[in-house]
Amino acid sequence: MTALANHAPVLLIAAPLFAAFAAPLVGKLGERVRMAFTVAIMGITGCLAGLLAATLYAQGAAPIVYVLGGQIPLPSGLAVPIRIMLEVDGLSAFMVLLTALVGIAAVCYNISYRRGRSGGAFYDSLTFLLLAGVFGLVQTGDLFNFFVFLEVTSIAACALIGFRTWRNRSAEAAFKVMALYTLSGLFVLLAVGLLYGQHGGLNIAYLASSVRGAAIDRVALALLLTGLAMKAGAVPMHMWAPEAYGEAPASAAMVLVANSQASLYGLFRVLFTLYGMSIGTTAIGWILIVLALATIVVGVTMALIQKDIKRLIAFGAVSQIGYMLLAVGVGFAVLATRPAFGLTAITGGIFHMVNDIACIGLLFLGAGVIVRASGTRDLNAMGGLAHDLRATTVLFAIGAFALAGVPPLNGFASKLLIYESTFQLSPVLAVIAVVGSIFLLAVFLRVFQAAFLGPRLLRGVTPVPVTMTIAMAFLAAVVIGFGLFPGFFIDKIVAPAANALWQGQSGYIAAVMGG
Amino acid sequence: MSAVGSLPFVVSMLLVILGLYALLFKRNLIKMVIGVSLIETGVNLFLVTLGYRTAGVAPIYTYAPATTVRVLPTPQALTLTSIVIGLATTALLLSFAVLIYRHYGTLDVSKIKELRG
Amino acid sequence: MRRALLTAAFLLVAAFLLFAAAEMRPFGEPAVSAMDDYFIDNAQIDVAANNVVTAVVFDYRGFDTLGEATVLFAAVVGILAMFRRTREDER
Amino acid sequence: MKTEMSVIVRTITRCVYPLILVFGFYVIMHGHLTPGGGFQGGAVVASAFALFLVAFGTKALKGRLNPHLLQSLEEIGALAFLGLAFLGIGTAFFYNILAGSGSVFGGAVPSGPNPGVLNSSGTLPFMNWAVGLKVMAGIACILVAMLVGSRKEAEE
Amino acid sequence: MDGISTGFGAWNPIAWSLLFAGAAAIAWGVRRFGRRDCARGTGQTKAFLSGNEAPAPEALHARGDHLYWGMIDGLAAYYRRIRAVHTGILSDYVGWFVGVLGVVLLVLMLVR
Repeated sequence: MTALANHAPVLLIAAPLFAAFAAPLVGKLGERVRMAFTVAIMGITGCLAGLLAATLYAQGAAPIVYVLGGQIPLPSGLAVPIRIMLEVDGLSAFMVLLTALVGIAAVCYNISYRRGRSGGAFYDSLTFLLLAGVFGLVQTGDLFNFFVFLEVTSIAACALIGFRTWRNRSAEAAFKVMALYTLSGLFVLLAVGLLYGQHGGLNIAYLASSVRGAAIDRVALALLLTGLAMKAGAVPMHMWAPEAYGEAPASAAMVLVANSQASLYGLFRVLFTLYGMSIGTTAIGWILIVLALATIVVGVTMALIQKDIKRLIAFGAVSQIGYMLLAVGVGFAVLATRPAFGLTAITGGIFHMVNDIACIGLLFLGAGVIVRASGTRDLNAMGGLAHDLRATTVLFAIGAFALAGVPPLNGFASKLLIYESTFQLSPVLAVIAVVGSIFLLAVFLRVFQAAFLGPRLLRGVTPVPVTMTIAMAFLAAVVIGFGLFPGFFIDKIVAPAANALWQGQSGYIAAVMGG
Repeated sequence: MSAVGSLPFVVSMLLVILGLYALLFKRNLIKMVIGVSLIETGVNLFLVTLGYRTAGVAPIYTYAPATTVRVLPTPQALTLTSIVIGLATTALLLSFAVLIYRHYGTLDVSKIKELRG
Repeated sequence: MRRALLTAAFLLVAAFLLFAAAEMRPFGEPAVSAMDDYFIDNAQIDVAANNVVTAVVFDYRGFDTLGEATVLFAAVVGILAMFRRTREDER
Repeated sequence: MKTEMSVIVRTITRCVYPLILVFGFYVIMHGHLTPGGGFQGGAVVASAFALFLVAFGTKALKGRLNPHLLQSLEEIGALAFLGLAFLGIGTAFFYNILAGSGSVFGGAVPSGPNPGVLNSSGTLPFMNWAVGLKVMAGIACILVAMLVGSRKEAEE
Repeated sequence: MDGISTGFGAWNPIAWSLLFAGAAAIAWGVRRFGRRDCARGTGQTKAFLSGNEAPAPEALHARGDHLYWGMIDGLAAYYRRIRAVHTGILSDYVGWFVGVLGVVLLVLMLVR
């Protein structure tokens, strides 16, 4: 058990990789065998994620360092770490749990979502590649390794976006997203090269201990910040996001949102851990805040006028990214003076990540059910689906209201933290955030009325397979649980993550460099 | 003190800028793919120039000359990795371009905008 | 108007990139090379390999190579999925 | 529509094809001694496949290079690489368990410039072979898939 | 009781839910006073369109576009601009990226 716990970080990446490599071979044995295989591997991965998180929380604040191919982080008499390391602190453990949650829901949904469709083995393989990439992204402690996993997620994500090859829009979206992902990845790589050339190392902890805010460090920070913000989908670099989420199959769209949040995690890691206080935090914090406000406003207003249901939900997802950026931007802007509401804001932002992925995932899965059952994506052609899809109606309503921040669901808990902490920096921020939430509620009331309520308009609606309902019920249970017991979950999993950002830099460095 | 200063870095950055120009101002998908791979090449060149030591030889001991100055191995490893990643990216982009041409019958980026508004 | 703004932003970014490149330490004189010196000195002892680059690629930084192999695998699977035969009934 | 090139190209291809293969395998095998390695050698071998495709066209593919076989080969290479990385799990993932252990490829090398010992550097040669197999199969698979795919829509 | 305090306010979902349940119970109790047989089966339940024959319920369904058309119409100027920004052209997307990168570079160079 303890040996397993010691190797949990790398096994968490290796298990999905094994599933991805083996899925096409296993698929030759038949579809059912492949389904069982994917479910088994995903179960193992979920257990590993829980084990890793439990180990970390048990040992307190100190991060877990896993050296690949060696025993000790720093050979004696050396000032630079030479091997790649995985470094798991509170935030990484939080993201790992979030990714495992998404993966379990996606695999459970796929069982009947992909049955009888072409290229099922490819689909499973790509899904596991994307999950493995996200797991690596949130755990790695090496900057170049971070770039490599960024590219893994980019390629797997774009192959999933273009998976419906008979739709011309899928190919269009896949090409655009691939070009933009590659661009952001290459600029991140350029920043890595600049940092390596100046400091002669690639380990995040080592770079954090040697970055001083010289001109080259500033250029590298700008490249990293912009590239990761684009991959997270911040306005005005968000235009790829609705196309990606809207064109990808439903379960893939949910994992894509997790991928965006993982690049958001990378942004936070770069800002708080790699650079910390070395460059004026107020200015950078306000850059994030401005991006976040634009994201909230543009996201909800564009969602209001969409006719394609998946594209509408995608714009909702874009607006939610804004809330996390806003909260953490506020936290970073006040990092110099460290008032109490900064930590509250970061807590709210981090807590909103898991709430957002649960709600958005629920909505995307529900949209997948709707599109599959009604055969159309056009909101104007729908109506009265509640007569046929009773369970989906209830679950979709839970997700929509939770995302819009209706108490007592989980969206309200995290948004309350965000409102009341951002209010103390500047009331305007809280006002815009609240108005955005109200708009979002209006958007989802529109979807609900147009799609579910009213007389039965669509005949011959195909029934929903049970596993898809199970996946949605799982996410709905998460939504309600996090909504009814926010204090418990904040204490257990969110507070360590927020502290890792708020004052974890020295511990993160010390875990590798010693002293 | 080396004679060239930091000129090689500037040259590789010029490649990056050329690729960015192609992405911004060219309207043909294939030319945009070429722009992406130009940026890629520039970044790889930048990485590999980072590793050079004046009068250094490749860090390989088989029948190596007696000199003790060897260039840094890490940038070469990083460049190898990013070259393969670039290959994969370009191949996928080109296959998407094939699909787009199959559906739209054109490669003009300003005509491929069904997803908007 | 938009084109002028775009050109201005492009020139700004280009200027900053060139500035960063010119700010780098001179070519051929690495500022910090402790990690690479360790590789050059100990590759024959740790890995027993003559080719230090291969030692770095497959041993010291082997995890990057795994990720790189994963990227290639993802591209192959993606391309095969792009050109697969699709059923009529799923369209 | 003409699918294959002139007789000169085909003859030269027949002559050069085995040489390219041999050179690629040499680069893979000596990856831990001389410049090169799994990726480079695999790319060389894949370039031989590319030359074959260019010279003889896709018709010659029938029964020779079938994408599913190539894909299975690539998956086997990837799994082998992952397994080799798992060998060292006793100490740590990617720990080079064979290096200097006297067993196969476990020979020690004299420090400093030397003629090179083929039987050295532990798991590296195996990893070279795994990655070489993976890269040659992968790139060939990409070539065939894109060629056949674009050819198919040309016929439509 | 489980809850969170933001240092500025507090939120306790359990208490809120109990309160909500109580309010719902009261509402239900009030509703029970109503008469079941009111207007059942009479013409009062039909939609009264100034004496005209009411169309079929399918025709009366408020579809997606029918909601908030007033607000969207009021924001027409904003929506014209924001939709013009969302051209589906890849070059423009790259242009936005380059623009933001330029601004961020400028800001980071100017701050001390």
